[in-house]
Amino acid sequence: GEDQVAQGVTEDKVLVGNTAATSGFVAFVGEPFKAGMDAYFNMVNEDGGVAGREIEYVHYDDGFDQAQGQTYTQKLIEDDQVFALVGHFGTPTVSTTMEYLDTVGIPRVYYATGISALFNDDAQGGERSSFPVQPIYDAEGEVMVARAVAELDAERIGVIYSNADDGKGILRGIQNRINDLDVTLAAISQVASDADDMSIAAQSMISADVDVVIIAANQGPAATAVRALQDAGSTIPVVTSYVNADATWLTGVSDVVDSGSFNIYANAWIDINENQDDVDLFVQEISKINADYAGNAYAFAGWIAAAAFVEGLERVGEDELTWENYIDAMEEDLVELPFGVVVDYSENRRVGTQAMAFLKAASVDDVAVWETEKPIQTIKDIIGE
Amino acid sequence: MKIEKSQNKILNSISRGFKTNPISGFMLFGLVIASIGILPHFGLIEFGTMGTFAYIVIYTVVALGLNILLGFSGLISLGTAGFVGAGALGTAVFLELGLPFEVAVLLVLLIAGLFGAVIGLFSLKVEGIYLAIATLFVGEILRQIYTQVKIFGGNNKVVRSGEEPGVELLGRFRLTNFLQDDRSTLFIIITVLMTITMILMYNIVKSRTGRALMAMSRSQHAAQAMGVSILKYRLTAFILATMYATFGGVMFALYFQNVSTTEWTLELSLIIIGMVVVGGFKSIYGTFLGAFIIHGVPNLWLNNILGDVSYIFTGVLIIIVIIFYPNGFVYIGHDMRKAFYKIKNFDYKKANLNKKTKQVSDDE
Amino acid sequence: MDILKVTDVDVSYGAIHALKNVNITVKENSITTILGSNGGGKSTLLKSISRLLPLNNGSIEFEDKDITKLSPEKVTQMGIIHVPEGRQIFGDITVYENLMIGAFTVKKGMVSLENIHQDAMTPRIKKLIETNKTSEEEVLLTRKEIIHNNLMRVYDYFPVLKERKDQVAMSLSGGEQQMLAIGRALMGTPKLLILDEPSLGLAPLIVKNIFNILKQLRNDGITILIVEQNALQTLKIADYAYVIRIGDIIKQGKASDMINDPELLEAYLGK
Amino acid sequence: MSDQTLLKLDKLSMQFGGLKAVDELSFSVNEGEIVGLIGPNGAGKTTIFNCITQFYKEYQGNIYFNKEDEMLDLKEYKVTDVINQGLVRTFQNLELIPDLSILDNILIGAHNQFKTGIISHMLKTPKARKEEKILKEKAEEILKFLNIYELKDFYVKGQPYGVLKKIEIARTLMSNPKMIILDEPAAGLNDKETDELQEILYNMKDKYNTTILLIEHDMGFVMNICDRIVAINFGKFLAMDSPQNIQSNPQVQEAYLGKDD
Amino acid sequence: MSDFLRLLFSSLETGSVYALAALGIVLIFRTSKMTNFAQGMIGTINAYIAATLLIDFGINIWFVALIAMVTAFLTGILIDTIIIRPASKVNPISKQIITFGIIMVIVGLLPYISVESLYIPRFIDSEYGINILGAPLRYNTIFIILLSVALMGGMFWFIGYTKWGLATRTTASNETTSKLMGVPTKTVTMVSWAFAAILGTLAAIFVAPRVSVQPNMLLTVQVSAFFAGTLGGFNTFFGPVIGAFIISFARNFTGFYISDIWGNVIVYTLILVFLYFKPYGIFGKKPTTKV
Ligand SMILES: Nc1ncnc2c1ncn2[C@@H]1O[C@H](COP(=O)(O)OP(=O)(O)OP(=O)(O)O)[C@@H](O)[C@H]1O
Ligand SMILES: Nc1ncnc2c1ncn2[C@@H]1O[C@H](COP(=O)(O)OP(=O)(O)OP(=O)(O)O)[C@@H](O)[C@H]1O
Ligand SMILES: CC(C)C[C@H](N)C(=O)O
Ligand SMILES: [Mg+2]
Ligand SMILES: [Mg+2]
Repeated sequence: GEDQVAQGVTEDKVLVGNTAATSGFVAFVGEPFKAGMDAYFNMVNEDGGVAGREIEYVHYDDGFDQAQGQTYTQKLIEDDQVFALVGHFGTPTVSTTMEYLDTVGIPRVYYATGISALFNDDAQGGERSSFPVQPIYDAEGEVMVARAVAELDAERIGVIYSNADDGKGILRGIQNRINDLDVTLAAISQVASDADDMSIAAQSMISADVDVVIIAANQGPAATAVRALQDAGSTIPVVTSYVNADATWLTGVSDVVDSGSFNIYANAWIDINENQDDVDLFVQEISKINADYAGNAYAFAGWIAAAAFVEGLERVGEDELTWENYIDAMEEDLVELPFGVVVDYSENRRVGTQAMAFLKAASVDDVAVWETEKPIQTIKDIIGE
Repeated sequence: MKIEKSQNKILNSISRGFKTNPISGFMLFGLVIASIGILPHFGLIEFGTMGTFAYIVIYTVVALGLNILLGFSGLISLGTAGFVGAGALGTAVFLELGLPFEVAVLLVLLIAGLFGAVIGLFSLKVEGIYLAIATLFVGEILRQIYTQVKIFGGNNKVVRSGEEPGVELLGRFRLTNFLQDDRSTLFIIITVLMTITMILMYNIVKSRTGRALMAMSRSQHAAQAMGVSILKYRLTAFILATMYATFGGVMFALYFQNVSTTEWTLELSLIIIGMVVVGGFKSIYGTFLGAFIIHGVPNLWLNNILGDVSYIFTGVLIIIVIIFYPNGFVYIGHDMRKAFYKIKNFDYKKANLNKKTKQVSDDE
Repeated sequence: MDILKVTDVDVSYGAIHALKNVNITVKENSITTILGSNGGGKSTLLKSISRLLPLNNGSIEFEDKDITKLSPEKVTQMGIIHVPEGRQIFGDITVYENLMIGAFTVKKGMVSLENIHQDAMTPRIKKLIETNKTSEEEVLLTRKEIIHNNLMRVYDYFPVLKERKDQVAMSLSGGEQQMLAIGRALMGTPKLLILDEPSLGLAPLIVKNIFNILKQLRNDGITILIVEQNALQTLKIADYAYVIRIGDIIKQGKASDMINDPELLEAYLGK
Repeated sequence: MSDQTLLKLDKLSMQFGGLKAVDELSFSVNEGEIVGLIGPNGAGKTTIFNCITQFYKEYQGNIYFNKEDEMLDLKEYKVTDVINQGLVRTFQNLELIPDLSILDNILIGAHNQFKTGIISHMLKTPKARKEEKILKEKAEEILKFLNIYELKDFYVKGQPYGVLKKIEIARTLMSNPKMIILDEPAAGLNDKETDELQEILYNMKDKYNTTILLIEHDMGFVMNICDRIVAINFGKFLAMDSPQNIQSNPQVQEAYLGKDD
Repeated sequence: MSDFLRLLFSSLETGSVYALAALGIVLIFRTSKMTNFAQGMIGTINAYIAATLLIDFGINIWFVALIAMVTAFLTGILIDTIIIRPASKVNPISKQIITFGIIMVIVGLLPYISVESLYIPRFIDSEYGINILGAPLRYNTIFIILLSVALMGGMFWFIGYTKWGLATRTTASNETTSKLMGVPTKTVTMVSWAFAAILGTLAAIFVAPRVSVQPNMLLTVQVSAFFAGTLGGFNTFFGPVIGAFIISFARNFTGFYISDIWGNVIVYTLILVFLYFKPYGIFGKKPTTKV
C-alpha cells in the first residue's frame, strides 16, 4: 500500500503475526521462539503499547511444512490482514514465500532462518519491506574464516558442513573469503543433518592435516561432529556457528570441553556476557511464560524479533502508521537491539547483522561455559582493514 | 414427520441417482469442492481455508494412486513422497528449460511412468516388507538427488514460465499464486483435475483392470489360472500409482508455484499412506476424507483450538479412527445407516444391508 | 458324569443370530456328535465351547467349573482341545514344530502304563517301573517324556507326519494337513477333544482310520465332541447325537436310535 | 463322447527335493468324458493338476492338450496362457476374492475375453461398456445355471461353503473352456449339496460342452459321476478303469479304499 | 591403515546400534506381522527419560540405563495394551499407520520432558581403550558390540529353540489358532512389544553420546535398521545384525573413499541391485506357498 493507512492498524491496536513450527520435530525451536516474542509483546503491552496501540500477535503452526507455511502466510496477510510479519519462520516457509512477500510489500521483521536468499545489499521496491536481523549463513561463513585466520592463525581450513541450508550457506561464505584471506580450504566434508556416524568427516579433517575445523551445522549435527572428531583422536581446534553459541549446546559436548582435547570456538551475534541488564530483563519477562526458556537461544531470538519490530513502531511513533512510513523509519538509522545487536538497513541494505562476537568454550568448576574472546565485531574489524 | 419423510425420499432418490450414475456423483462432489475457490470472494470463508483445501485436493490425488497399490493391488510403497517431489520439481525444471507447461507435465508423467514400470518389474521379485523397504531406498535416493543436484535449486525451486512469476497455461493464460483471484482459478483448476483423476480411477477399478488387480493381490494363484498376468498388472499398478503421485506433484507445482527440495521424506510418504488407511481402502471418496482428516482437521481446527497438544491429538485421532474403522472412516456411513435401522428395528435381511455392508467393514 | 454342560447359550454375529439358547451336555468318556445342515451353527457352537466367541447369554461348564468367562487359552490349558474347521495349521513352520506347539500346555503328570508307547520307554521310565517306584498302573512322567510319548503315538496314527516332519507345513497335501491338525490336537493330551469336520479332504481309508482312532481314544478315557458332514459313519461310532438347525437343537438322542430313524435322516441330513 | 484324446500325460514326473510326488505317470482323458483322479492323501493328485496348469514347470515328461486337433505341449505355455488354450481349473483350498461381489469374481474368469484395453476402460468408451455388458450377461446366465443368481451382488466373504464352491466352478465357465479340472469339488459339502453338484456337473458337460477331470475323495460322488477313474499311489499309476472295476481293484482297495468291513 | 581401522571401529559401533534397532523391528515384524515405524520414537522417549534422570538427579549411567530398561518395558506394555491389542483385528498396513500415530503422540510429548537436547555419556569413558595400529578401539565400543551380539544370539536361541519362542512364532502366524493351542497370545505380544521397546531404548542410549538426545536422534538409525533387516532377511535374527554391520561399513567406506555426498546413494543402489537377485536378503528364504 502506498500512502493509505495500512492494514491491521486501528486506533488502539496493531496486528502482527507469524507462521512457525510449534509442533513436530522442530517444535523445540518454534515453541521457545514464539514464547520469546510473546514475552516481549506482553511487556510492551503492559507498558501501554506503542503510540497508544497494543500489539496483537497471531500465530499459526505450520509444522515446518512448506505448503502449509505458504498458506498461512497468505492467510495472515489476506484474511487476518496483519500489519507485518514478525519472526517469519524456517527455511521452507521463508524461501517459498520470499517472492510473494516482495510483491505484496508487507514489512517482515526478523526471519528465523539465515538463508542466502535473504541477503540483498540493494533492495528495491517490495524488497525494501524485508528486514532480516539474524546473520545470514553466508555472512557467518565469511566471519568464521576471518576469525580462523585472525584468532587462530589458520592456514589450512577444513569444513564439515551439514546437508542443509545453514551448512551450505556457511560453506559458500567460507569459499567467498578464502582467497582474500589467503588460506587453503584443505578438506570439505558433507554430513547429513541427522547422521549418526560422522567418522568419515572427522577422518577427512585429520587426514588433511588442517589447522582449524569449521563446523557448519546446527545443534544436533554440530555436536555429533565434535564428538566424532574427539573419537578420531583429533586435536584440531573447532569453530562453529552462532546457532550453537548457547549454554545448552555446550552442555552436550561438555565432556570434550573437560577433556581439553581441542578448543571449541563459536560465533555469537548476541553477546549475553556483555549485556547483563538485557539478560535480566529477558529472564524476568520470559519466566512469566515459561521459566525453562530463561537460557534458551531460540527464546532470545524471539525476544529480539519482537524488539526489532517494536523499534520500528516506536520510530514511527505518533505519525501515521503505514508500511511506507514503517519501512522508512527502519531505514532511518542503525537499529540497535537487545544484547548488543546492531543492524543497518540504510542505503537499501538488507543483509542482517554482520557483526559477531567470538566465544571460546571453557571449563569452569567442571561446568562448560562460553567465554567471550572477542566482542561483537564486523569482518573489517576482525581482519583489521 | 412429514418433512422427514419427504426428506428421506429426496435423500433416497439422490443416493439412488449416485448409484446408477456415479460419474455425476463425482462431478457434483468436484463442484462442491470447487466452490471453496469462490466462496472467499463473497466473504463466506477465508482464503486461507482454500490453501488448506488445495493441499487436501492435491494429496487426494496422490493418495488415490497409493490406494491403487494398497487397496486394490495389495502392494505398498514407502517412496511416494519422492514421486510427488519428482512431479513438482520436474515440472519446475522443465518450465525453466523453456518448455510449455503442458509439455512439461506430459514429460514428467512419462518419466514417472517409466520409473513406475521399473519398480513394477522389481516388485515381481521383491515382495512384502522387502518391497516396502526397497521403495524406501528409492525414496531416500530421490531425496538425496533433490537436495544435492544444483538444478533443483538447493532449498526450493520457484515454478515459473518465463521470467514473470506464475505458470502459463495453454500458452496464454498466466496464473500466479500471489494473486488472490488467480489463486482461486488455480484452485478450481486443481479441483477439476482431482475430479477427473477420481473418475478415471473409478472407471479403472470398476473395469477388468480393477478386478485383475484385486485378483492378483487376493489370490495370485486364481489370478494366474484365470489368465491374469502378474507381470502386466504389477506394472500397471505401479505405473498408475507413480503417475498419480507425480501428477499430484504437478498439481502442487501448479498451485503453490514454489517447491521445497527437502520435504519429500519418509514422513510424508507415511502421511499419505495414513490418508488411505484413515479414509478408506478402495474408496475414492474415502481417500479424500482421509486427506481431510489428516491434513484438514488439524490445520483448520485442531491447531487453533488445542495449540501445543494438537500434534498429539492428531496422532490420537489417527489411532482411534484406525482402531474403530480398520478399513477407513468412510465406512462410518454404513454404520450410521445401520444404527439408524437398528433404532427403527429394521429387518436387516430385508434391507440387504447386512451382507453387503457389514461384510465390507468387517474385512480383516 | 457330564464333563461338559452348555446351558442356554446364545450367540450372534452382528445381526445373524447363530445360536438360540442352545443346551447340550457331553458325558465323560463318550463320543457325542452334532449334526445338522450347512450353516446350522455347529461350528459356532464348538467355537463357543472353546471360548473363541463371546456369548450373548448362557453358560458353559467343564468338569463342573464355569468356563464362561475364561479365555480360549485357559480353556485349552484345562484340557479342552479344539481342532478347528479348515485345518488352520501353521503353514510357515515345520510339521514337527506344529506338533510341538500342540503340546504347549502339557505338564508333567501321571500316565497309565498301557498308554506309554514302546518307543517312549526311556531307560529312566523302565527303571522307574522296574524298581517299583510307581503305582501299579500309572507312572509320573516329566513334561518332556509325555510330549515324546504323545509324539510317538501321533506318528503311529499318521506315519506320513513322521516322514514329513522337517517339511514346512504349508507344503503338505490337503489331506496331510488335516492329519496334522488332528495330530497336533492329540499332542496336548486332551480331556475333551473337539473336532470340526475332521474327515474333510481325507481319503476313505484314512477316514476309516480316524474313526477307529476316535473309538480307541474314547476307550483310553478321552471324551470326544465331533461335528461331521459324514453323518452315517459318525453315528456309527457315536454314543449320543444332537441335531441342530438354524441355531436350534431340534433333536437329540442316542446315536444308535438316530441311525434307525429314517425320517430324521431324510429330513435333516438329506439322506 | 468321442475317442478324441483331449489331455495326455506322458511319463509325468515331479520332485520336491528328494520326494517323488509324481512318478512317470501316463494317462489320457478323452473329449466329453468325466474322469476322476483318486489316490491316497499325498499321492500327488494336486501336484499333477499344478503341473498340467503349469504352476509347476520343473516337471519331467510331457503334458499334451488338444486344441483344434493339434496336440499342444503345455510346457510351452505360461501359466497365465493355459486358460487361453481352453483349459481351466479350480483349487483345493478355495481361491476367491473375498472383497469382490460374486458377479465380479466370476467376471475374473472372463479376463481374457475382454478385448478392450486399459485406456478404453479408463475413458469408459462405448466399446468397453458394450463389452462389459455382454460379459455380465453371460456371467448372469452362468449364475442362473448354478442357482446362485440372486446372490450375484453379495460379497463372497461370509457366503456358505457350498456357494463358494459353486462360484469357483462358475468362474471357470466364463472362459468357454474345453476342459475343466476340479480339485475336490465336493469336499466340505453335505450330502444334499453333493447331490446338487453332481447334477450340475452332468448338465454342465452337455450345456457348456466341457470335459471334466476331477480329484475327489467322496467315493459315492466319484462313482456316480465319472465315466472313468484313474487311481494313483505314491505318484505312480495304479489303474485306470470304469468306476465298478476300480472299486473292485484289489490294489486300489488296499491303497485307498480300505477293505470293506 | 589407521584411517581404515578408525572407520572400521566406528562402523562396528554404529552397526551395533543399527543391529539393536533392527532386532526390535524384526521382533515386532515376526510377532505382530507389521512394520513398527515407532521403534525409534519409543527408544527416543525413553532416552529422554534417562537423560533427564541423569541430569536432574545425577544418577550413574549404568543405573540410569537400568531404569530406562524398566521404563522401556513399561512403554512397550502400555503401547501394546492400549493401542496394539485393541487393534488386533486391524490389517497390517493400517497397523503400520497406527505406529505412525504413535510417533506423532510421542513427538508431541517430548517437549513436555525437555525442550532442549540432552546429553548421555558413554558407559565406559572414551579415554579407556586399546590402540590398534594407531587407531583407538574404545572399551565402550567393544562393550556395545558384545552386548548386541549377545542379545542377537539370545533371541536367536529363544525364538528358535524354546517353547515360548515357538509360541511367539505361531502367534505371529495365526493368533486364534495359537490360542486354541493354549498359548497366552496376549502375553506373548505384550512381552514382544516390551522387549522391542527395550532394544530400541538400548539403541538410543548407545547412540546418544554421539547424536545427543533430541527428537530425531534415531531417525537415521531407524531407517538404517529397516535397511539392515531387508539386507539380512527379516525372518532370521542374525541376518539383520549382519546387515546392520554391512550397511554401516559400506556407508563409511564409500563415503570416505568415493564420495561423502553420494556414498549413501551408491550403497543404496547396490543394495537394491542385490535385492533383485536375492529378494529375501542374504539369509532370508522365500516363504513356501502352495497352490
Ligand atoms: N464370522 C462370521 N460372521 C458372520 N456370520 C457368520 C460368521 N461365521 C458364521 N456365520 C453365520 O452363522 C451361521 C452359523 O454358522 P456355522 O459356521 O456355525 O455353521 P455350521 O453349522 O458349522 O456350518 P458348516 O456346515 O457350513 O460348517 C451361518 O448362518 C453363518 O453364515
Ligand atoms: N512344495 C512342496 N514341497 C515339498 N513337498 C511337497 C510340496 N508340495 C507337495 N508336496 C508333497 O508331495 C506330495 C503330494 O502332494 P499333493 O498335494 O499332490 O497330494 P494330493 O494327492 O493332492 O493329496 P490330498 O488328497 O491330500 O490333497 C505330498 O506328500 C506333499 O507333502
Ligand atoms: C529450525 C529453523 C528455525 C532453523 C533452521 N536452521 C532453518 O533455517 O530452517
Ligand atoms: Mg462349520
Ligand atoms: Mg490335493
